[in-house]
This record gives sequence, C-alpha cells and structure tokens, in this order.
Amino acid sequence: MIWDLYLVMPLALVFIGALFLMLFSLVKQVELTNYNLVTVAFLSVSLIIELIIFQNVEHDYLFETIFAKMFIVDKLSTLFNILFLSGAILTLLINNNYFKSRDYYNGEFFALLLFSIFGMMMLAHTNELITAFISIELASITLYVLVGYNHHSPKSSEAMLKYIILGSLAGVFFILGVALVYGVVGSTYLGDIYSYLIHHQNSDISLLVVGMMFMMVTLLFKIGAAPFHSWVVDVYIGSPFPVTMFMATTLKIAIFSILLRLFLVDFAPIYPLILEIIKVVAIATLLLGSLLAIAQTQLKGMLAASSIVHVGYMLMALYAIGVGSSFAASAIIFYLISYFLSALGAFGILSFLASDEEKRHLSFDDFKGFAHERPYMAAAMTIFMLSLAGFPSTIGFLGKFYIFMSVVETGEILLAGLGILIAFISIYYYFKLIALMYFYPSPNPKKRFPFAISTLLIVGVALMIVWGGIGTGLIPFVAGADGLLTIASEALKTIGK
Amino acid sequence: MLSPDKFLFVAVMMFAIGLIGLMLRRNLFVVYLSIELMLSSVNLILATFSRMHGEMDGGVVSLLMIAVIAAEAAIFLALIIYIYRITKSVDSQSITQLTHKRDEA
Amino acid sequence: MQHLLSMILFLPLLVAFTMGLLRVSIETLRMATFGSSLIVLLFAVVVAFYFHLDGGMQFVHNSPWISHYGINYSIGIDALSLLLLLLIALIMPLIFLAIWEEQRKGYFYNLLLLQTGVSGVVMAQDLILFYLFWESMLLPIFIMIGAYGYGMRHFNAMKIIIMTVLGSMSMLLAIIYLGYTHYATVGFWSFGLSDLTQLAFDSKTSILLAGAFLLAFAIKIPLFGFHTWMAPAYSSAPTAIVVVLSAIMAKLGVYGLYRFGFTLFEVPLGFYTPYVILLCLIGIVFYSIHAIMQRNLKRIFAFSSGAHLSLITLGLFMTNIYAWSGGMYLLATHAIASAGIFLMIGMLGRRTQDIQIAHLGGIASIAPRFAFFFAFFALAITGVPGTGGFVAELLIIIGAFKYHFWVGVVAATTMLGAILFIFWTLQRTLFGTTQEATKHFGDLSAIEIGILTPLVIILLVTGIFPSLLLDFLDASLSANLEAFKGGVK
Amino acid sequence: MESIIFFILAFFLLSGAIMIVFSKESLYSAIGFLMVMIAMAGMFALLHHSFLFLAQILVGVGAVVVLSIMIILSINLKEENQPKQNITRKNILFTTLIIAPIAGLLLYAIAKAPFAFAPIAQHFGTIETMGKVLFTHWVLPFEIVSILLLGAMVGAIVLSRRRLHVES
Amino acid sequence: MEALLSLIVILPFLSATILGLSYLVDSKKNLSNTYYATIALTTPAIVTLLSFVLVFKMSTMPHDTPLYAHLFDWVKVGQLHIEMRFMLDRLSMIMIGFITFIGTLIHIYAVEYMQSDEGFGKFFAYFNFFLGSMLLLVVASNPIIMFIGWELVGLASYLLIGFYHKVSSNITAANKAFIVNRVGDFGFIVALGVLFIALEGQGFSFEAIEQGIGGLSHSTLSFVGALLFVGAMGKSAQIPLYVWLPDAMAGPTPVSALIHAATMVTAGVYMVARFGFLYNEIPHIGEFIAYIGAFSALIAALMASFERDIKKILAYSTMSQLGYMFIAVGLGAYGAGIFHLFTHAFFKALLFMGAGAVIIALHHEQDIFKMGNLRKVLPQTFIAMLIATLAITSIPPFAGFFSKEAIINHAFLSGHYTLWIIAMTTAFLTAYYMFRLIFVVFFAHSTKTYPHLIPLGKMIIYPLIVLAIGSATVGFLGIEHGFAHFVALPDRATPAPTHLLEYGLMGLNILVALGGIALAYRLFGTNPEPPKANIPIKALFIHKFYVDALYNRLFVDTLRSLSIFFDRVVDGAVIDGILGLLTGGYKDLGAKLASFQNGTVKTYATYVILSVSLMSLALIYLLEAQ
Repeated sequence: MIWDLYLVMPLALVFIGALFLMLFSLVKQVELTNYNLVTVAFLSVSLIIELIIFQNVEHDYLFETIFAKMFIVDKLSTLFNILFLSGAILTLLINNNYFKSRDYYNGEFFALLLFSIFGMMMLAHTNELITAFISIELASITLYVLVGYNHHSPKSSEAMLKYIILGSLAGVFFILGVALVYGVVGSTYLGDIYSYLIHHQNSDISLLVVGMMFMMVTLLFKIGAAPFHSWVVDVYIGSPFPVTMFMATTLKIAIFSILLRLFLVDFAPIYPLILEIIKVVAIATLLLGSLLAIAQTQLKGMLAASSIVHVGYMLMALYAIGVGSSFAASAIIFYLISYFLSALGAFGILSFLASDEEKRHLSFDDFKGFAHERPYMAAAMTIFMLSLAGFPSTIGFLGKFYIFMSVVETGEILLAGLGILIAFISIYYYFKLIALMYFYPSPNPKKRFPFAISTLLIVGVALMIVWGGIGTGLIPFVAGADGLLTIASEALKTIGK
Repeated sequence: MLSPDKFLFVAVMMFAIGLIGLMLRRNLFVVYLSIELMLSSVNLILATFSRMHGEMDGGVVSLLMIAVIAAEAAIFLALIIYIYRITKSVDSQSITQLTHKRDEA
Repeated sequence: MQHLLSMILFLPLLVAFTMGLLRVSIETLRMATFGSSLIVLLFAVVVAFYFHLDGGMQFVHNSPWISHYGINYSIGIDALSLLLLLLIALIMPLIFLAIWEEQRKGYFYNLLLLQTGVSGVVMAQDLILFYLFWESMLLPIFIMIGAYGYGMRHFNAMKIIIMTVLGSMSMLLAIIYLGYTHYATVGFWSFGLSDLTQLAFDSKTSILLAGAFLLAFAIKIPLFGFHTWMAPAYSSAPTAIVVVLSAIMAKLGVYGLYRFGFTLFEVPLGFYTPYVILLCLIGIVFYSIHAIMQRNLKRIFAFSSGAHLSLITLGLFMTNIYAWSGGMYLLATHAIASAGIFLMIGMLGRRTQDIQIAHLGGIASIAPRFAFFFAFFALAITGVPGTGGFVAELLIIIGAFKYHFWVGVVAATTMLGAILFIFWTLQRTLFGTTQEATKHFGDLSAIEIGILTPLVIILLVTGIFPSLLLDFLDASLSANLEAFKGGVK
Repeated sequence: MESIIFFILAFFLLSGAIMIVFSKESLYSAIGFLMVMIAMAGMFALLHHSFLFLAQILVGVGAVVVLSIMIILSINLKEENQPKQNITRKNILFTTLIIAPIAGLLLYAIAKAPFAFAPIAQHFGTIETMGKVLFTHWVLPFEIVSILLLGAMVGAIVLSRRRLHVES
Repeated sequence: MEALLSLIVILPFLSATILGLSYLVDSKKNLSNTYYATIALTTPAIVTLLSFVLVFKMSTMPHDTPLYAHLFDWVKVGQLHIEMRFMLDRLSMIMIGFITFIGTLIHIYAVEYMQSDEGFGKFFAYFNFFLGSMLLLVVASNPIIMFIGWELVGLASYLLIGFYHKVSSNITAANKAFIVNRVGDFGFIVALGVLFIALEGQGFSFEAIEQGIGGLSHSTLSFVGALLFVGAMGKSAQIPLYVWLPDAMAGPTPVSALIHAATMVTAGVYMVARFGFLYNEIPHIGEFIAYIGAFSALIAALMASFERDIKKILAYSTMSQLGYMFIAVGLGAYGAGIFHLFTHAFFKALLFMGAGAVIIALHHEQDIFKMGNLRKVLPQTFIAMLIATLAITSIPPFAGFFSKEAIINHAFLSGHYTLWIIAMTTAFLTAYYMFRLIFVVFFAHSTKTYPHLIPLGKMIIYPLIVLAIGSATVGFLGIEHGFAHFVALPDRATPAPTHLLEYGLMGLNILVALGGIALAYRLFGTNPEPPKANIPIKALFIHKFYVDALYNRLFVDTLRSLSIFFDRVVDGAVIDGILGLLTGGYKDLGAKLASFQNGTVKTYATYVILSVSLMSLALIYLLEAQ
C-alpha cells in the first residue's frame, strides 16, 4: 500500500500542481517566472520520484483492489513518464525568456500544461482503452486551449480552431473503435483482447479489426501521420513556441506510448489486416512529409512538416514490430528519445530567438549569418539539424539506424531503402538552414553567449545529442548511445501480456 | 423482436450523418453539434453492446462518455463564443491566415 | 603505443573543442592548430616507424561502443592506410601554413574537424565507425565551401553534399543489411570488417550490395557520370578545401573501394568490373578533353584530378599486381602533386584575386620561383619521368595491358590526356606578357617555398627511387591480392 | 410494441440528426440536437439502461442542449452572422460517397458478427448495479473524467474570458 | 669503369640542379654569368673526357662484352623488375662520344651566344639537364629507362624551345613540340606494354628482350615494331609527326644546334638501331620505316627549297637527313644509318652554329632574302658553313659523302629501286636548297654592306673551326665499312656490289649533287628572288602542304569543340539536366502538395474523412480477401 502510494506520487504531484496553479493564478501580483518555477518544481520532484521508481519497479498494478488492473506501473510507463516530465521541464525552462517577453501568459497556462501532462502520464500507465481515451481527451483538450493561447495573434486562434475541430473529429474514431472492440470482446482491457484472440481463433473478428482500425485513425491523427497530417503544419505554425515545442515532442511520445502498448500485446490474428494499412500509412507519411517539408517557406513550417517525416520512420518500426522484429520496439523508444531531444533543441533555439522583441515572426531570413552573430547557438542549432537529418555522430543517426535495422530484420529491404531515400532528401531541407546560418554575413554584430538557464539548457541538449550519438561506456553514469538502448530494452522487458 | 443490429444501424447512421455535417458545413455550431452527434452515436453503440453482453460495463462507459461529451461541449462552446467575439461570425473559415501560400508574410 | 592511432584521430577534434570553448584569439588558434597538426605528423611518423611491412593490420584497437549491435570502436592500419594517414598528416600542416594569414576562425575549426574525419576513414575497421567518419568529413567541407568559397558557393555546397550523401546513404543501407545478415546467420551482431567478410550471399544480393557500396565510392571519386559536383565544388571551394578534396577526399573513395569493396565483395565486383572499367576509361578521356576549354584554373585541375582518379580506379579494378601497385602509387603521388598545384592556385588567387586563365599570364618573367614550382607541379601531374606520377602511370598502363590490350591502349592515352590542357594552361598562366591582374605579381615568400618544397622533394624522391615506396606497399598489396583472388575462386 | 417504439425513436433520432446537419439556422440545428438527445434517452430506456436514461435527460438534454441553445441566444446569432452556404446536391452526393465506405465497413462488420441480446439480470441498468460496477471496476476512468472536466473547465474559462488584441 | 659510366649520366643532372637552384635562389641577380658558365662548361667537359676515356678503353675490348653499371633497383613489382642500370656497348659508346663532344662545343658556343640574356643561368640548367637526359637515353640498359630519358629530352626540348617565354608563339611552338612528341611516346609506351606482357617473366633488359623475342609471334613483333617506330617518328620528326620541328626553331640557336641537329632528333634512329635485333625479325616493317624515311626526306627537301627562314631551312634539312637515316635502319643497314647520324651531327651542328653566328651578327635577322654578301664580312663563318654545306651535299671528301653514299648504295643494292630514286632526287634537292642558302646569304647582292654588324667572339668562332675540321674529316672513318664494323650492329646483308657498279653509283651521286649546285647557282647566284606562290604546286610547298592547318582543323578544333560539347551538353544538359529534373520535380510536387493545404478546416476535415474512407475501403477489400 505504501509502495502504491509511492508509485502514485508523481501523478499526484502533477495533479496537485495543476490545482495549486489554478487557484494560485487568481492572485494577480505573482510574477510569471514564479509560476514557471513552481511548475518546474512540481515536475522536478515528480521526475526525481519517477527516476527512483524506474530503478525499482518491475511490473505492478497500482491499487489493484480499487483500480482493478487498469493502472499499470512498469518500466515502460515510467520511462515514458520520465520523458514527458523532462520534456515539460526542458520546455518550460528553455522558454523562460519567452514567457517573460509575452504578456498573455498567466498562471492558468501552467495549470493547463500540467493537466495535459497528467493526461499523458495517465496514458502511459493505462492498460485499458477507455482510460486511454479519456487520457487522450484530457491531454488534447487542454492542449487545444494552449495552442490558442496567444490571443494577440489570429493565427494562434485559427490554429486552435482547426485543432479543436479536427482533433475532436479524430477523437471520435477512437471511442468508436473502442466501442466496437468492446462489442466483440466484452472488455476493454488489452490483456482480455489478447486472450479473446487466443481463445476464439475460429470466430469472426471483422468487427475487432474494424475497431482497431478506427482506433489507429485517431492515434495516427494525433501523431500527425500521413493522410491525417493536414493539420500539423498549420497548427504548429499558429501556436506559440512553447506549445509547438511541447506538442512536437511530448505529445507525440505520449501517443506512441499507447501505440507501443497496443502493438506489443501480440494481436497476431489481426495483424495481417492492420499491418498492410500501417505500412501504406508509413510510406505515405514519409513521402508526403518530405514533400511538404521541402515546400515549406517558413522555418516553423519546415520543422513541422519534417516532424511528419520522423513519425513516418517510427511507423516503419511499428510495422516491423507487427511483422515480428525483435528490436523494433526499442528502436522506436530510442528514436523517440532522439527526436525528442533534437526537436526540443531546435524549437528551443527558435523560441529563444523569438523572445527577442525584434524577431517576433521567426523566418528563415532571421537565421542568415546566425553563425557569425551567435557562434555557439549556431553550433547547437547545427547539431540539432544534423541530428534531425540523421547525420552520423548524432543521436538522430543512431535512431534512424536502429529503425532501419529493425525494418531490415523483417526482410522489407525496399521499405528500409525508401526510409533511407527520404532521409537523404531531408538532408536538403535541414542543410538549408545550416547553410543560412553559416553562408551569409551577419547583419548584426557578434553577440556574447548569454548565460541564462534557457541557453545553457539548449547547449546541454546539444551535448546530450552528441553524447547519445557517440557516447560509450566511458562515462559510466551518463547513458550514451549504448546506455539509452539498454534502458529502452530493459523497459520493454517489464511489460506483461 | 429487437436485435442489436437495429440499434447499431441507427448508431452508424447517426455517425455517418455527423461526418457529413463536418464535411458539409462551415457553421461552427453545426460542426460542434455534428461531433456531439457522433459521440452520442458511439454512446448508443456502447449501451447496445452493454445490453447485448448483459454486463453493466458498457453502460458505465456510456455514463463516462456523457461526461466527456459535456467536457467537449464546454470547450467547443467557449471556442464558439471566442471566435464569434473576434470575427463576429461563427464561420469556420472566418480566419484563414495559415495557408501555404501566405506563409511568406 | 596502443593508443597512438586514437591520439592521431582525436587530437585535432580535441584541440578544436578546447579552443572553441576557451574562445581563444586567432593567433593562439593558429598556433594551436599548426602545433596539433605537427604533433599528429610526428605521431604518424612514429607509427610508420614501428610499422611492420608484412604484418597486415596493425595498431589494432578494439573497444565496445554500441554493444547491443556489436558495433565497436575498432581501428587499425595496414600499409595503404598508413600511406594515406601519412599523406593526411603531411598535407594538413602545409594547409595550415598556407592559410596562416587567415583571419576567420571558422577555417581552423572546420579543418580540424575535417582532419579527424579523414583520419578516421582510413583507420576505421568497423563499418559503422567508417560510415560515421565518412559522413562527418562532409560537414566541414560543406560549411567551408558555402561560407568561405567563391562564385555560386551556396548552390555548389548544396550540390556536393546532396550528391555525396546520396552515395553514402546507399552504402548505409548495404551496411545495415550486411550487419543484419551477420546477426541472422552467425548469431551475434557485428559490423567489424573482418567478421563481415566471412558472410556469403547469393549472387543477386551480393551484386546489389556491392552496387550500393560502389555508388558511394563512385560519387566520391568521382567516376564518369557521377562527377557533376566536382568541378563546381572545386571552383567554389577555398584553397584549403580544394586541397583536401583533391589530395585526400577523392583518394578516400578509392581507399574505401579497396578496403571495403574488395574485401567484402570479391565475386560481385567481377560483375561490375567491365562497367567500372568502361567508366574509368571514358573518364580518362572525357575529363581530359573537358578540361581543355575550362576558363578557371581550379576547374581545369579539378578535371585533371578526375582523370587521374579514374586511372587509379582503373588500376584497382584490373586486379593485378602492376595495376594495384601503380594505382596506390598514383594515389600517393597525385595527392602530393595536386596538393601542390592547388596550394599554388591558392597563392596565385591571393595575389591576383582572379583565377580566370584569361586574366593571367607573364608570371614567369616576374616571378620565376612561382613559375618553377607551378610548372613543376603541373608537370608532375602530367606524369613526367622523374616524378612519382610517371612510375605510377607506367605501372598502371602495364597492368592495363596485362588485363586487356584495348584497355591498355586507352589507359595509355593518359599520357596524352593531361598534356592536352596542362601545357596550354601553363602557356596562358605563366608565360606570355603580363596583364592587369599579374602586373604586380610578387614572387613566392620564404614560407610559401617552405610549404611547397617538401612536396617537390617527395615527388622527386618517389620518381627517382620508386622502389622505396613500392617495397613498402608490396607485401600488403600482394597479400590482399592473393586474398582477393582466393575469394573470387 | 418495443419495435414500434424503436422505430419511432429511430425516426426522431435520425431526423433530428438530419436537422442538425442541414438546417440553415443554428437554432433549428440545436432543436434537432434536442430531438436527438431525447430520442437517445428513449433508446437507453429501450435497452433497459434506466440510469443512463436518467443521466441522458439530465446531462444531455438538461445541460448540453440547454447550454447550446443558451449560447446561441446569448450571442444573439443573427442571419447575417452565419455563414452563407448553399448546400448543393452535388456536395451532398460527394460527401455521401465519401462516407459510404465508412458506414459500409461498419455495417459489413456488424452484419458479419452474430449478435443477439442476451437475457439480462434482474437489476440490469439500475442505479445500484451501475454504481457497483462503476466503483469496483471503473474508479480510475471515473476519476480521470472528473479531472478532464476540471481541465475543460479551466480551458473554457481561459478561452471565454479574454479578448483578442490583434497587433497591427 | 662502372663509376665513370654512372658519373657520365649523373654529373649533368647534378650540375643542372645546382645551376637551377642557384638561379632560383639568386633572385637579386648577384651571381655573375661567369659563375654559371664555369659550372655549365665544366660538367660537359668532364663528361666528354670521361666518355673519351671509356671509348678508348672499350675500343680495345671485344664488341660483345658491354660494360654495365648497376646503380639501384628502380622498380620491382611482380615480374616487372626494372634496374637503374647503364650499358655501354659499341653503339652507345659512339653515341656518348659525339654527344658529349659536340655538346661541349655547343655549350661553349652558347656561353657567348646567350651572354646578354637575363635567363643565362636557367638556360644552362636546362642545357645540362638536356645533356644528362640524352645520355641517360643512350646508355639505358632497358627500354623503360630509355623511355625515361626519351621523355626527359622531350621535356628539356620543351623548356628550351619555349625559352623566350614572353612571346606567346614561342610557347605555342614548345607545346606543339612536346605534344607531338608525346603522341609518338604514346606509341612507344603501348609498344613497351605489349612487349612486356608478351615477355612477362623473362626480364625486360635489352639482352633479355633479344633472347626472348624468338618465342613471340610474328604479328606481335610487327605490332611492337611499328609502334616503336611511331615513337621514333615523333622524336625524329618523320611524316606525319614532323610538324613540330620547323616551329621548334623558336628557341635560341644553340638549342637548335644541340637538340635539333646533333642529338635529340637522332634518338629515334638510335632507338630503331637499338632494337635492330627486333626489326631484323620483321623486315616488312623495316621497309615501311624506310619508305616513311624516304618520303620524309623528299618532302622536307621540297619544303626546304621554298623556305626563306635560315633556321627553318636547316630544320627541314635535318628532317630530310633523318629520312636518310631511317632508310638505312629500315633496310637493316644499321651501321650506315648510325654512321650518317654521326657525320650529320658534325655538319648539322656546324650549320646551325654558323647560322646562329649570322643571326647574331645581324641582330636576330633570320630571313635569308634580307641577307647577302656576307662572305666578305663574316669570312670564318662563311668557310665553316661552306664546308658543312659541302658535307651535307655529299661532295667528297667531306663527311657526308661517305655516309650518305653508303645509304643510297644500300638502297640500290638491296633492290629497293624506288627508294633509291627518291633518295637520289632528295640528294639533288639537298644540293639545290643548301647552295641556294649559301648563294643567297653569302654571295648575292655583292654590294650590300652591314654598318651595325656585331662582331663575333672567340667562343663562337672556335667551336666552328673545330666542327669544320670534324665535318671535313670524320667521313674517312667510314671507308671500307670500317665504322659499321666497329659498331657491330646486326646489319642485314646485301649482295656485294661489283667495283664497276660501286664506282658508277658514286659518280652518279656526285653528279646529282653537282647538278643541284648548278641549279642553285643559276637561280640564286647573283640576284635572288624570294619564292612566290604563283602556281598552285609552289603554294603547296610554301605552305608546307597545309599540314599545320589540317592538323589544327582535325585535332585542335575538334578537341576544343568536343570540350565545349562535354561541358554544355554532357555535363550541363544531360547529367545535371536529369538531376535537375529529379530534384526540381520533387520540389514541384512538394509545392503542389502544399497547395492542397488551403487553410480551411472543412477541407482538412474532408481529407481526414476521405482518408478514413479509403482505409475502410482497403479494409473491406482485405476482409473479403481473407
């Protein structure tokens, strides 16, 4: 019981933090930075506890007597929670300057953010589809509002409008799918679905497949996979930087946490049907994403569109899981971490720059001569771009490498070849930014490196990316390329059927 | 004699009409109501299956769904009010700055 | 001793990193860079000193890197690697001397990174490690061309990166497939070269795999058809990078082919041999003719470089001891000669701000030393006897005749190819009357002579006493040739 | 008897749905929605979900619909503020064509499944059984729903409280 | 002995290096000409001395025991084992003897000739370098080392022809020389490649080749022989690779004397003689060589007859004489060929040096029709030139008579009457154009005076005298085939002539020569007129058969337009075009796709639903298929 309380602490802390900030925001005199710090404090404590849990937990149901077996605590969920929490912390800290430079942020922003994180954490913990749906709704609904938080900008409102309508539309499919699954199985536990499939090998499972497909629609929508990607660019561009950052990194990971769980429960009988669709979706995502990215004229749009491509890679690996690859799951987790770090860094630099009053609308042109103006930041940005492009010696390369490896394992050489081709094309649009930074003279004088929490964190993330790409066991306690993979596979071992 | 199929048919029809509404209409109210309609149709499906299995689980989920519908409604209505306030319209296309072609601005 | 290679490999990187963090002044940076390159040279000489001629792979160091996939930090050198390592270690200090006056710090940082990249390529014995260095050497080149280059530098920087990455991506796919096959057949992960050579494939697969590798190297070399990045990149790049491109990077393409192509894919390369040889032969003729009407010195020598690289590749693919020895010999001597010529083009460019041939002329009459060195390197490129290039070309031609009569005949046209444009170039650059740009052309300074003299001496020594270097390579090449022939059977 | 009620309810349900989608006036849509909600409640009753029936009337009709209508009235939505949209036959055909596979897939799968109503326990659908299941099996979702409502509330407040200040 | 042989080759290179370095280091021109001259002259002098020592030592030894000097292993790869080893047999002995001797004389002459040139040091660096290369070529013990020398003399000739590098046309001439030579070298290297592969494993020195060729097929040998001769064509300026020779006169006159008279151009003849054992196996190729030589001799003589530049006349005459030599070696009379080469070195060097003396005295005037009456102002030069001219026109007892007669007689005796007729015609023309030169330069315009004449120094006159003596006397070495027996080359035998025939032929030769002289006197003895292109055939001769224009059109223009074609079409349009289509197409597709993002929610919702609908269709299909 005490252990259970201990396990629930991180979630509880996030929720309490949300309530606290919600009430606290009524007090008008408080400075914004303090809200931020309070949020970070809650999240940090939660993160520390999660880290300890990660060392000790194996496979556990929280309050089994009360919550039945819905609330699962294993290393996978803890790992995901660590990612959400650190993502949120990094987002908040890196955007510290940005918050201060805009007048529309207030306490509720942080409360909503915490609600959203709570939803995501719940999603990682859940073993049951209804809970998953509600968690997704919680994470999304609060995020809708965050997207439209900049009420000075019609774009922000427009992004919110689109996101709400399309997000709700997509959400409906999930619950429809759950309902159909429930209709067939009579339960919404993943484990029950699995045992139903084992025991009813001869009965018709069409409805189950249809339900699964509708669930996939929502999940694919939320991660921005190909035919459902139309919202991504607009919403990313429209939202404030911190929110874009949060969406691009954390939300995506959250959705993948449930996707992984779905795929790791071995639904072998329905795979032949679903996997074909997943494969097509993965291919379409890669192609359309790279096409869109190449056409973007706006920096944020490029990053948004390229995030679609990254989803495509993970879908490839997801397909590989279904086909039976043994290392695809850890490859996805590694890729998530790598993309998480890279995108966080890239958006972080954008928001750092955008917090400068003169550069409200950050475009490609603002990066002309950036390397001469801020060499260190440019170096960091280069590292992020390289990592996103999958250039070796960054974590992004290893991420892609593992993914391709798992795809090759399934024998789909052509699919892997397509992935590599798309990675090749992505070189173009990522290097375009590097070219802008280094190839032009700077219109502004050289600036000193600003020693602030946000910039230091950005540099830290850059170092992590490099370390994740080349790191070995040289430094024992910092997980490098190898260590991260160990963590991922350890986490995967603890999930039960 | 009633069969689940009939209920499910009606639910599917509701769902389809909701989808049509989403594709057809620009009026935010209609969009909102269409989504509510779809959610409700799922609710009906859940209730039907609950009755079919003879277990209360589906019903409970329906109940939870009603709450979710309410939450959606809250956020949607707030959005409608907000959009109406800034554009004096409930047209979903009243702000379209985020198109590809206008990105350069 | 064991870590000597690692020190050679990472010293430049370490210096770059430290200097970057300390934000040193340009003077300190310059000294540190030059110092580090000298230390690397010293280490390389020490390695060469302790190197056993017939000992195969040496100075091997293995430590696990990504143990999940059996990827190791695995380095080692054999005779050819050592040769390239020495070339790199020798050319880099000269480059640093040549850019002594440079005020932009980026030059030094990028070149240090580049040195680590190219050194890594020649040492890596693990395919993933190799790929890492192979790719990472592109970045400094990209930035240097784009940031400090000339002409359409942005476009050309993009072009070189896009075209070369296309090749390396195809190689990556093949590497992944190889690694996975090793896992699937042997039961544990490994990307080590020595492990992967044990694998056997059916002919179709191996042909595809070999093709993927071949594409990467063909673009890097570049063979005919994959070459359109070459002239633009050379003409846009700053001197330091042109030297690296021509003297080192192109050679690494051949090296990769030798080290990986010929070890991993003995049989399928036989499938490609006729096509590659055809491309090489076309290249020898095509590049030479193409160079004739070029207006820019760098472009002219870019094409000359291409022709020689085609010849080297030709030598490699004829798989007999003459051609191999000749190829490797040409690899070394052409690296030296082209380093010399491009360094001199850089010196010329600094004096005239213009390397359009039409604007030059008359240099010989006011700057005889410049003219001497320039003509020497140009002639060394044409393979005049007494310079190493002659020996190499002779061996390759003989090897070509051993391979096939007509191949020999076309290979022999290399004797004609280079002179077609080089003599005309010399005429318009050095001789005749001075023009606006060359009116106040200053002769070489002591430092510049100091940079070029070692290269001249090396070229002469390799030309007059070729057996020194050939004996050095012989054991290793013969052994590899035997292994290759054994593999084919 | 049940069938007749079912068909009447279904008629109202679907015509309400059609009214939502095809009315030109938002208020009629809202009334259509009211019809749907009420018919839904009837459906629940038919399915022996007595508590759901209650909840639907209370929350669905009493809260959601009323709130919607209230908002339509409160923002005083006039004709000219609503988007002018001609719903052409072509549009309807087009959308129907798109929808057809989705509905078809659902119906196809449903038809394939051998569904029939099981005999039900005596207390099916009553508030006690409902409560028992809710608080033994579904506590966690229930709790999260409450948090969801809280979050949505905060969001709604944030949204509705502010004004747009478009920068020039 | 071995050390002496090695020194002969090494010393010139060494002094060339010293001179070159001194010149480069001495940018302020502190070093005097004397410094350079001392070094430059000492070396050839020592080398001459050494070679004479060797010649005397070797003459006493039997001819089949050559002297070898092994320096080091040059290349040892597989079966290719090339030693840096020098070989001195009778043939190379003769060669180094006259090369060093005449070379030294020309060096002395050049010290005076180049006195005022600012590139004095450089000139002698090149000169010594050339001497070393030529010696390397001659004493090489295997074809590869010979080829190195072969290439290096080409390089030296490039440097020397282009010595006055401020005038672009001189460089063009130098380029032409080098490129045409390389075309020949191409043939040479192909021949070597084929030969090496055919003989692989049996060694590649001359001795080894001689032993090995017995086992080779006739066709291989023919191929090798023909291609080796292509190399010789380039170096020895035979049809069709002769075009560089007239232009090569752009260099300083000592250069013309050394390179284009005495030494370099004879390398081709030397090489064929060196490979005599090979050509003996393939007499039909030999005949081909002889015909090429004969036509070259004739055409050169024709062109010389219409030329007005004094050096070019001599250049054509060189080509013509080389033609004779090729007739000889082609027909297997190696001894006769080398003998003519030997005598020719004397009188041609003398002619060039005399011409140089005239040129320098007249302020670099080279047009013979602007000269005249020089007999009175430059008497020593006149006498020297006259002796040389008599030698070349083969008037007994001057040197050329003995050597040329041997060749012409050989042609007749071996039954090649066509060749004999051509050779006789050429002999007639030779007498004509050489005396045309003498008459125009030294006799005509008997009233002409030269107020600004530059006096000639001793260092110019003395070598002339030495060579004049040589030209007059060396012919006697050939009496009774003494020379041919001495060099002991594998001559092909001819039927021995009767005495009557022999004297008859001799008389005919002298008559033909006198006829040429008479014609020359009639036309140019008193009032010479420059040639006019008034009839087509004359125009053809004056414009050198339009060969330069033809080569320009055929090769230069083609290559240039090909180069532009490669640049614009192959690279630009095809390869980059395809790449551009691919990348541009992808970008356009991207833009098209992005334009679907029209920004309205309704459309986006339609996309989403449409996608779901498509997935549903797919799923229906899959379910049905199951």
